[in-house]
Amino acid sequence: MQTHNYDVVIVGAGGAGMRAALESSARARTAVLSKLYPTRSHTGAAQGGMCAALANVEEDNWEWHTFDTVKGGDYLVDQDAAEVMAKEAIDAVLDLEKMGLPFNRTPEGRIDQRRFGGHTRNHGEAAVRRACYAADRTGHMILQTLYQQCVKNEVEFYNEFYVLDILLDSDLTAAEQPAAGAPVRVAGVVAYELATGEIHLFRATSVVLATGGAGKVFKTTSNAHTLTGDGMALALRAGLPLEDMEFFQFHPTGLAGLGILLSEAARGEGAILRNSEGERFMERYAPTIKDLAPRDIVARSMANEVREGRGCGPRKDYVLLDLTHLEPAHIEAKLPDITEFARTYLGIEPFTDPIPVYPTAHYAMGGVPTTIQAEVLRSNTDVVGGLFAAGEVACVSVHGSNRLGTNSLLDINVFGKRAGISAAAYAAEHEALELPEGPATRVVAELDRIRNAPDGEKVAELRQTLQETMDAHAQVFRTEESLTLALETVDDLRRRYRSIGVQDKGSTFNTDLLEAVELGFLLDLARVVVVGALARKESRGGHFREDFPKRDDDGFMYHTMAYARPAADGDTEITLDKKPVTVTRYQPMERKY
Amino acid sequence: MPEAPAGTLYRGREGMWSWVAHRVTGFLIFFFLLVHVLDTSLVRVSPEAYNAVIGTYKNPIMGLGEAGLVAAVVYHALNGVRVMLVDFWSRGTRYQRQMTWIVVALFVILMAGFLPVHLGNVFGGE
Amino acid sequence: MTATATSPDTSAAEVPTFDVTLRIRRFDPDAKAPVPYWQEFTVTAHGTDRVLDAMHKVKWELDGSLTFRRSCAHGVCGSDAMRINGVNRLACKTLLKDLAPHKPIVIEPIKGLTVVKDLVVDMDPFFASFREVMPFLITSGNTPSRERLQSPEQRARFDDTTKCILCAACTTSCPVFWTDGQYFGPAAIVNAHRFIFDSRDEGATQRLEVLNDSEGVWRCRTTFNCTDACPRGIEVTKAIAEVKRAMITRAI
Amino acid sequence: MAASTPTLAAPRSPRRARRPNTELYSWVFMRASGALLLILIFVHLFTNLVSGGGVSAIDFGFVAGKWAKPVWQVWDLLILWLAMIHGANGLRTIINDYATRTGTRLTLMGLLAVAFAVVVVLGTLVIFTFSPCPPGAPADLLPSFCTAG
Ligand SMILES: Cc1cc2nc3c(=O)[nH]c(=O)nc-3n(C[C@H](O)[C@H](O)[C@H](O)COP(=O)(O)OP(=O)(O)OC[C@H]3O[C@@H](n4cnc5c(N)ncnc54)[C@H](O)[C@@H]3O)c2cc1C
Ligand code: HEM
Ligand code: SF4
Ligand code: F3S
Ligand code: FES
Repeated sequence: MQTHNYDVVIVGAGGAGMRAALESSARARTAVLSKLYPTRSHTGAAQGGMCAALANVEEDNWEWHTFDTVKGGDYLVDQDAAEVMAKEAIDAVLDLEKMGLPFNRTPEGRIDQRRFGGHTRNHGEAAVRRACYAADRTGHMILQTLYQQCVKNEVEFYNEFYVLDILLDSDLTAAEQPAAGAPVRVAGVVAYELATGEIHLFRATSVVLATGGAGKVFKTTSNAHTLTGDGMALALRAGLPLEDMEFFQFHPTGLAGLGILLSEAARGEGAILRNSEGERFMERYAPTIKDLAPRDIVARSMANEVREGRGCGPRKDYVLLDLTHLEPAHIEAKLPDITEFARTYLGIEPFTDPIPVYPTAHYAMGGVPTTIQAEVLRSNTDVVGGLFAAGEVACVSVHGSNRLGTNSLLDINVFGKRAGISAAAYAAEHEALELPEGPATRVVAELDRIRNAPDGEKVAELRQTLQETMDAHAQVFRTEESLTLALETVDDLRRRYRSIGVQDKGSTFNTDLLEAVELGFLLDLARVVVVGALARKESRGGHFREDFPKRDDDGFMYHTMAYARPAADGDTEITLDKKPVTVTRYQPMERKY
Repeated sequence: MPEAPAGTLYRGREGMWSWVAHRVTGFLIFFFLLVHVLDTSLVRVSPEAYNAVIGTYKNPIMGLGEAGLVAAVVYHALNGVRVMLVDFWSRGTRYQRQMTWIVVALFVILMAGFLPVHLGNVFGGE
Repeated sequence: MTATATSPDTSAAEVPTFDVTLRIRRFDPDAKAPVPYWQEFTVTAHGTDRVLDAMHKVKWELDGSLTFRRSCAHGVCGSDAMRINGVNRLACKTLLKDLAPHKPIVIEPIKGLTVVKDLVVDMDPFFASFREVMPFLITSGNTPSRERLQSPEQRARFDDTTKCILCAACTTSCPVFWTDGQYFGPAAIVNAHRFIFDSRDEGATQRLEVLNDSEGVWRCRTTFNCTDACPRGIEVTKAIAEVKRAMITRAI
Repeated sequence: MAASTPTLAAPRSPRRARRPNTELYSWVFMRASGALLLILIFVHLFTNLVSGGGVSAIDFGFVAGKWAKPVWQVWDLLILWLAMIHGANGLRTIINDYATRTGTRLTLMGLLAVAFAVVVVLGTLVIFTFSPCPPGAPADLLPSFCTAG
């Protein structure tokens, strides 16, 4: 077992992780640990754009952007954080441009901007061009550009290292919690090297979590196989809370049956959703901005069309995204990749035929709660010294209950940068802690248990049941009944998981073993999602309860804080707490588009 | 150490195979050139020596070999032109596949013109 | 290919299932005497399944030790380049039905890099070459307060090479790279090209210097395997030719 | 302010040649010599193998007859040099590609260099010191102009 010492350890090399690394490596000795080669991170899959009120093509300002973010998030957004993000957006985009990101350009040579769902001028008057983009490969360009800068600045990477535990100096998993205000600090992380099967200890003054999303909780998802919510689950297991996990975004336009994303940019460029009658049905649901309404509304409208029998195809289970009225040259220039996806995976020529689409699990609004300095919270008010989080793993709550398109690439840049600066600053002011006794015992025991389980439960089977259950019962439409069903299944799966086994017993590149570990993370997170969704008896943003179809500000205008606390049977149970929403200038109103 | 079963051959397309052929022909021509210069040098020794050696060339087997050499040179030259077009013509890379087939076609035409004359000389020229 | 043959109605209709056999080249470094060997698996696939789906089926249902990299599953992360029926492709971007699936589908690791296990190869040399060409924007002078200006035409000049996902399909399809592992390889040149032709960049000379090396661009014999293999449709050989021409212009 | 985009010719950085351009020149030479050889060799092949009586007509007389004219002397000399440099350089590439062990590579390169030197020197000497009418040779083997004088 090797021990490494760093000032700052960053877990995850996606957009958030590398943006943090660029800041922190310039100020402190930094290591970036990633279970994938950095350029394989899922930020590279992001397509449509990253918004900032640059006003390059039409009048715009950060205040309107803030408002759209707050309204898009159905008023569950912490408005101080949204202000920070909207204000710093402009520099975030310009920073990337200066790093070399090849944005599309206006004829004057400035960064071009296009429309995106929920982004409007003057508080909802009309759609505004705010999304800066590079064709439909914006995320790819961001990921590549950040990696290029990391190469330039000689950032130290540990690639294909799985972080499997966060080490704190106090035990937060016990029923007995440290007193409010008592200092709790991070000491380092435990990582598993895929190539050798070796365990590495990383002792660090600051740790930044940037492990991305958890889309693999669901079956139909735009997320990568590797997006298994590791960071969130590790935090939960370390006794830290997760915030607003019941809010999961279902993106309207996933390729039907496959979940592969077709960016909202398609609709930004003029594509239209149609039902089996050829009707542009969004005119009924969002008369002002129609197909460019926020995602929760469009996804629900689509699901509703299908439910009411106006779906297309032999099983009437999808609607159509129509680009056929657009100039082929224009599509080719602005949306080359997604049209290729339609061709490759469905054999459809988007120039002449509409594309079958259906909502796909896309983005976790919730995550590890942080302050606007990216410090991780262990309660509503106390932070964990030296522990930071940014990106999809975190919940600063700029997205509230529904994220606007393009706000996530922005989030990872703004809060990734802040996390990097904060982590380096903390490391400059503090000495690293000694690692606790037997730092890797828990991880080693778990790995050994899985590896040595004779004839254990099969990973694939459990995972499939989990994902199908979540798709069936905790997706766009939810009810008390469906969620209860989902919870029972998840609990049962968690029991079965205790005797999970794998076939591959080797030490080199044992992905079989790691898939089993990842399944454990998914199960833990699914439980939090469902428990939170059961408790939230209202409909807001991405969370829609058919039995409570209205937003209920009196009863539920708060963030859910979920903790895993010891239960009587030796397992844990999820206990829920409330955290107030920060409101600065926008009082909740009814959300209409 | 036990011998591992081999992996398969890479299934490259026109570009790869035309390069393989270019390399093989280049290699062959070079060795022919060595021999050719050596035998021609015999003109310096004496006309008899030269004619003796050249005489041995004038059997059908050598005639066929000579045909092969010409084929190699013709292919190598034509493909050399293709390579230069790929290198210097801005649209060369896009049409490389078509150009490969043009090379093949020209090769066939040229050889069809040459072979009858040559073989006629070889077999009927005494 | 099949794209034109299927209309939206048929493609989304009940697609037929069929059996496919995967003939996979395996290598287990933890075995007592590690030697590569061939193993066949037969799984049932659906009409729109990709090679990656079939491989997952094998891993999840038949043999958990089958090892390969993958992440995004739709051709944007570059994890799963492998040799399928003799040519380099992404397993997640290759549909089974496009491969004549009645015959066994032959799957091997990409060539020229050390095999770590089954289809996983050591990517470090590949990324080392990438890093050597200084794949980042180099500028001099003060950073401007706003964005650097660039016309759409200037932006279009290097668009093609910005698409690279560093999957290594090109480099490991190159006959020169197979025999001479020192060769920078097409992927590194593509990423140098991306900056050499970016109007904002001022480091072209340094990059051209690097690639003028005896293991640099001149090693390329225009075999076009890289262009044929690139899953992003980058005209790799064209980019290499442009770099060569830039060097010649500079030298004269 | 009307924004305009600056146009700089690529590549845009100060010239600073450090590395020798050997590979570059060798690459350019392959194309240039290839283009020349194309003409030289085709004419050579045509005159030797097609026009006249073909291979079967080649003998000392034929060669001597050709080399009596300086044009053909220069022509064949050019072929000799260009083809040898072109071919040897091509072989150098091939050796670099397949001979991975330094020892093997150096040996092969050595052989190549020797072969190259021998052939080029020999060939050049022959073309220049060649006398079409060597004294004492049987007249029927010589080109007709030897006896005419
Ligand atoms: C298809 C798609 C399209 C999208 N389009 C847009 C868009 O147009 N605009 C927009 O704003 N947003 C978009 N998003 C959302 C946005 O891309 C993501 O939310 C964002 O990129 C997340 O970045 P990240 O850095 O947090 O995580 P990721 O990029 O997912 O990176 C996670 C990193 O963590 C590492 N990691 C994970 N677990 C571990 C572990 N246990 N140990 C070590 N390392 C670990 C991984 O290796 C990886 O490097 C899109 C998302 C998807 C899926
Ligand atoms: C007839 C006219 C000829 C033309 C147009 C020509 C053209 C070329 C060109 C352009 C190349 C470079 C290929 C590359 O870089 O990929 C080349 C390579 C080569 N040529 Fe020629 N050539 C000719 C004659 C010859 C002759 C006479 C010989 C032999 C002495 C020869 C031997 C070679 C060899 C060995 C190579 C290297 C092949 C490789 O590296 O794959 N060529 N030729
Ligand atoms: S150029 Fe194409 S094949 Fe090569 S690494 Fe990039 S994406 Fe892959
Ligand atoms: S395959 Fe290799 S030889 Fe050149 S054209 Fe591509 S780099
Ligand atoms: S899995 Fe990402 S490219 Fe294939």
